[in-house]
Amino acid sequence: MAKNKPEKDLRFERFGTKGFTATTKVNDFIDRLEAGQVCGTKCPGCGQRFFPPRADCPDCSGAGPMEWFQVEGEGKLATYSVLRYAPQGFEQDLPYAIAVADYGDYKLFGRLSHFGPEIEPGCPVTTRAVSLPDGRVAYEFVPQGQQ
Amino acid sequence: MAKNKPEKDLRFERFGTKGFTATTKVNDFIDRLEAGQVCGTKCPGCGQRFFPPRADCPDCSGAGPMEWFQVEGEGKLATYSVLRYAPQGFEQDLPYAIAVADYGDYKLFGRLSHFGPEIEPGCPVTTRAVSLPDGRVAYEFVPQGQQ
Amino acid sequence: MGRVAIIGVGQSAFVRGYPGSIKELAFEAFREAMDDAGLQRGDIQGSLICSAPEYDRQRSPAGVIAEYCGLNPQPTAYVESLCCSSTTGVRMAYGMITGGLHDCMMVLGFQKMSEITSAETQERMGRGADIQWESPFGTMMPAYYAMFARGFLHRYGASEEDLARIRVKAATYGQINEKAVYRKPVSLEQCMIADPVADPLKVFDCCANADGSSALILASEEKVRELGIEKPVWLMGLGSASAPVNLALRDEFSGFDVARQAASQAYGMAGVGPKDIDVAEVHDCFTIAEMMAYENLGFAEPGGGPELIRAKETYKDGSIPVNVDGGLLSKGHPIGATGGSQVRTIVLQLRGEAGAMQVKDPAVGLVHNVGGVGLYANVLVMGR
Amino acid sequence: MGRVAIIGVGQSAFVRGYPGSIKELAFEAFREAMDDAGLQRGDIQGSLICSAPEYDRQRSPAGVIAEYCGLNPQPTAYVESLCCSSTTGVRMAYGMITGGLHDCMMVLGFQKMSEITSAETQERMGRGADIQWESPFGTMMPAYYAMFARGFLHRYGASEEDLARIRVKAATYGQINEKAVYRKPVSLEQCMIADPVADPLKVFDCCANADGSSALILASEEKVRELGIEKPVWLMGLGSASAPVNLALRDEFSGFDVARQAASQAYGMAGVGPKDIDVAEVHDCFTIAEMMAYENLGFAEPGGGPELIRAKETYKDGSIPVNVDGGLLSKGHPIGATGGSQVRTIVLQLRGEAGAMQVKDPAVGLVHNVGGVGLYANVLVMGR
Ligand SMILES: [Zn+2]
Ligand SMILES: [Zn+2]
Repeated sequence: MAKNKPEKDLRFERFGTKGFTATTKVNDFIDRLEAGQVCGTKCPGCGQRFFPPRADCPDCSGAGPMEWFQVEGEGKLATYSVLRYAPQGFEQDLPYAIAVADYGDYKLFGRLSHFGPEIEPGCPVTTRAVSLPDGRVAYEFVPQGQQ
Repeated sequence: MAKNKPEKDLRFERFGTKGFTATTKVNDFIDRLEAGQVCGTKCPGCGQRFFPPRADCPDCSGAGPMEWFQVEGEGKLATYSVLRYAPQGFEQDLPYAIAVADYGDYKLFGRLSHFGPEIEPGCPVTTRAVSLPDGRVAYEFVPQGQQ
Repeated sequence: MGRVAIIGVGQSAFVRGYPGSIKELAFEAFREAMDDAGLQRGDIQGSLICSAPEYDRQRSPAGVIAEYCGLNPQPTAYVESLCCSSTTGVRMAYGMITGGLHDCMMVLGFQKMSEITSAETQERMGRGADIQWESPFGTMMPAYYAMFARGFLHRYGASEEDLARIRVKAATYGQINEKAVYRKPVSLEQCMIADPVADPLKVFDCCANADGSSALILASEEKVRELGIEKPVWLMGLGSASAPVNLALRDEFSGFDVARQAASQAYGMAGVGPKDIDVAEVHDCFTIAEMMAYENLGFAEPGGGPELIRAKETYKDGSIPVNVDGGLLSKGHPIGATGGSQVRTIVLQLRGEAGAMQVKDPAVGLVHNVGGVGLYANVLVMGR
Repeated sequence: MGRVAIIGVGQSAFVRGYPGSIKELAFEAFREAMDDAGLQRGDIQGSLICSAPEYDRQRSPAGVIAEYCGLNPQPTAYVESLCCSSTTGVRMAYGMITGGLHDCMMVLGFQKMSEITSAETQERMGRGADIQWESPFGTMMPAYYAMFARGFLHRYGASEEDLARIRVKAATYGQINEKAVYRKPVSLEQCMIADPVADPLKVFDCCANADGSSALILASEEKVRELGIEKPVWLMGLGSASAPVNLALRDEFSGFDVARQAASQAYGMAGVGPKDIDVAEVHDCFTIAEMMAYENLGFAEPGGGPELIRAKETYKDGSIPVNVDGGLLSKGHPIGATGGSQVRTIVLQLRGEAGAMQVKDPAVGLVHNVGGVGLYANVLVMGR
């Protein structure tokens, strides 16, 4: 019964400090991230841009495979918080900040590279890919002047 | 906040080959089982006898604490099956049989001490407490003539 | 009270090891149902997401699935009753629609059983019972159904061959169902010489785990008219019942009284009887489950199930075709998706769109969906 | 459409480390509600069991709980929408009753958070978000609410003291609620010097985990008359909405649009507005949650929440008493039981049976119950 069982594509397991999702149709996101690009997807049918990237457009049936687009330029910090306690597997990262960056058409959820009293909602940020230990990959938001 | 935290009564964890429930209001079942008695509970309000034992009568409000009664004498084997595969933690018991014993007023679910083609539904059984390794306790049904 | 129809149905292929996330899996059925009904996502006024949570890493899957299908800001929630979760979703959606809260709802069932490791599956299997009073003895689903198989065979003098005949029938139709996980023929001999799993059940008496999703769109009579739906399938009768989990609290080991009660409610509400059913999907997680269903649904007298299958009366051209899509035995049993898949089959049959599996001109169909070892049961009667 | 009333309410004490099983815990609320309504178990025609499954070892808790409460063979099922599971249960029961499936139902919420170990809790905490796109960054509930706290304080120029004032109010009433887990007074100073959890939230801004259960009995108008219920509390309006899980797909970080939408639906259905509410229970898992609720429910204009609490208008003798049972901040937050506990408080208030917490002669009450970080929201408007 198992003879045609495909090899599992587990690339997504390497996303972030600790992964919880192994299989997804947008695994190519990981290759792009490794190449230094933070990418969302764009529907070839209606042109909507999606972040997080998705394999399917909820509005278009049979529009064909999603296209990739790169997150570029400056966004605005929407909000953030600094964690003093962490869930299992993230303790060594403490303290760290999670945040939302707003690019107008779309937003991203992720880590903030620097934080402190001077960092406020509205502050300009850029988004960059980062390499983590053990071949893991992620992205982070960098506040203006902290590059 | 935790200063009045009671010590946990984890007696029930020792029931069966592998335990899944640690805390219950009918933990005294374990002490009785260790003393060689398989017991159910009886409602002091309406007289109903319950197996498995329960701390509360669904029909009587405020009837007071349940009383214990001992499972004694002969029941009838209602049905059983012999496992050839087992869930995690039970592999070393294979093959083994799970069964229902019918005592008329109440029934018990548990292991059957002996099985084979001659054991059929309707066969008389008795119920006895058994000691397992590592201080664990259980009970089993013994078909007539197999004591 | 207004009537409720099923106006769109969808199902993913049922497979081993789906190569995507649970939301991508759920989307496959969602998209097919939306296309089937010709709706846009704004038409869906509420969704119910149905599965068994122990196979997911994702907490509260309703949220991520509603998000992925674009079903915000409409309300959504998660509904579970083990293997009959998605027909429980149908029951709740029926209530909310007739109760006036919504006029069009999506019931989305899914299970990605491959999301967790084999070791995790083995561990969860041990907890699929009353964890206080049953699990410590080392229980698992095939063993429970085997207890009913022994009870049934003993009571009615039936044979293991009679059970095997049910698997042979399932395989006959599984071969022509493109969405089934098991598509090969199975002979009586193969069944009889197969390895035992839990006596008297052997390998071919058991359905396979699978990953899959199903989607059903329900609408009020007014909405059906407004949308101009050409072939609505009406929910004529709904029945539901529960039994104690612990087998020590059951009275019978050769049938499920929950199924009898659910059927009686559904027949009564629909104003029909077993003789009026033209095509049925019954819950055949194990061959014995279909055998018991024959009697619990009134298709056979007590003890008459073996004769029914021996005479091939439950084949496509028989007097009461049952599981002519291959059943769970061939399709696979992705827990949360199963009931929705059964309903989809009956909807396609009643519309005359079942292709190679089509029964001749059915007017009334039935779905029988059981959760746990006869712990929960839902029966639905549907008509054109 | 016929009306539906709540005719019986029950709640266990909310505690740390309940010394019994989940069914024994659930039974405490069940028994109290049955005694409150004066019913026998045969009167209950169906039950919905509500919780968040990741805290249980028992699979499909609906089965064991219905069994223990003696609610077989009536149908039962499990309903989940995280922290608002039991008000989702109320919504579904309302639908099934108005839809004619049942005329009397039990909605039983429970959570035994101590069932799993601290390590297991820490592990699950990390999965309380979109596990694909959020959890890998290391998220947890206080941090998410802290993001909204930062957004709110920044947008409206409010202060951390304003948030602390909400905890001080909660503790005022928690002291007189015998079923609350935290019963000590809390001063503004204590709040402000407490350790940070996730900036800008500190220890006293967060509610405590707890074990607990709640039970609600709902009945149709006809059944209310038949049973001769003296003080039915009617469900006048129900609203429900969902939002994307992932914060990247939200538009606002200083309030919850789901709550606004659910409130607008509930007010519209009930034919009332925020000014008509005499007493409210709002979802204060964190102080910022209650602060946002003031505005999302229309009790304050945008930015007016801080002034509302500074002026003590949400105290028992203020213009709109909120959480005068101590709220989740004092009672504790046993996820699946929380919504039912909120409904119970409002029912007791509307009956005039709230004891030391009683607000003067309320006619209309409101419950606001949120699941996840504004992922799901239910709002109920109730009246005598
Ligand atoms: Zn598109
Ligand atoms: Zn009694």
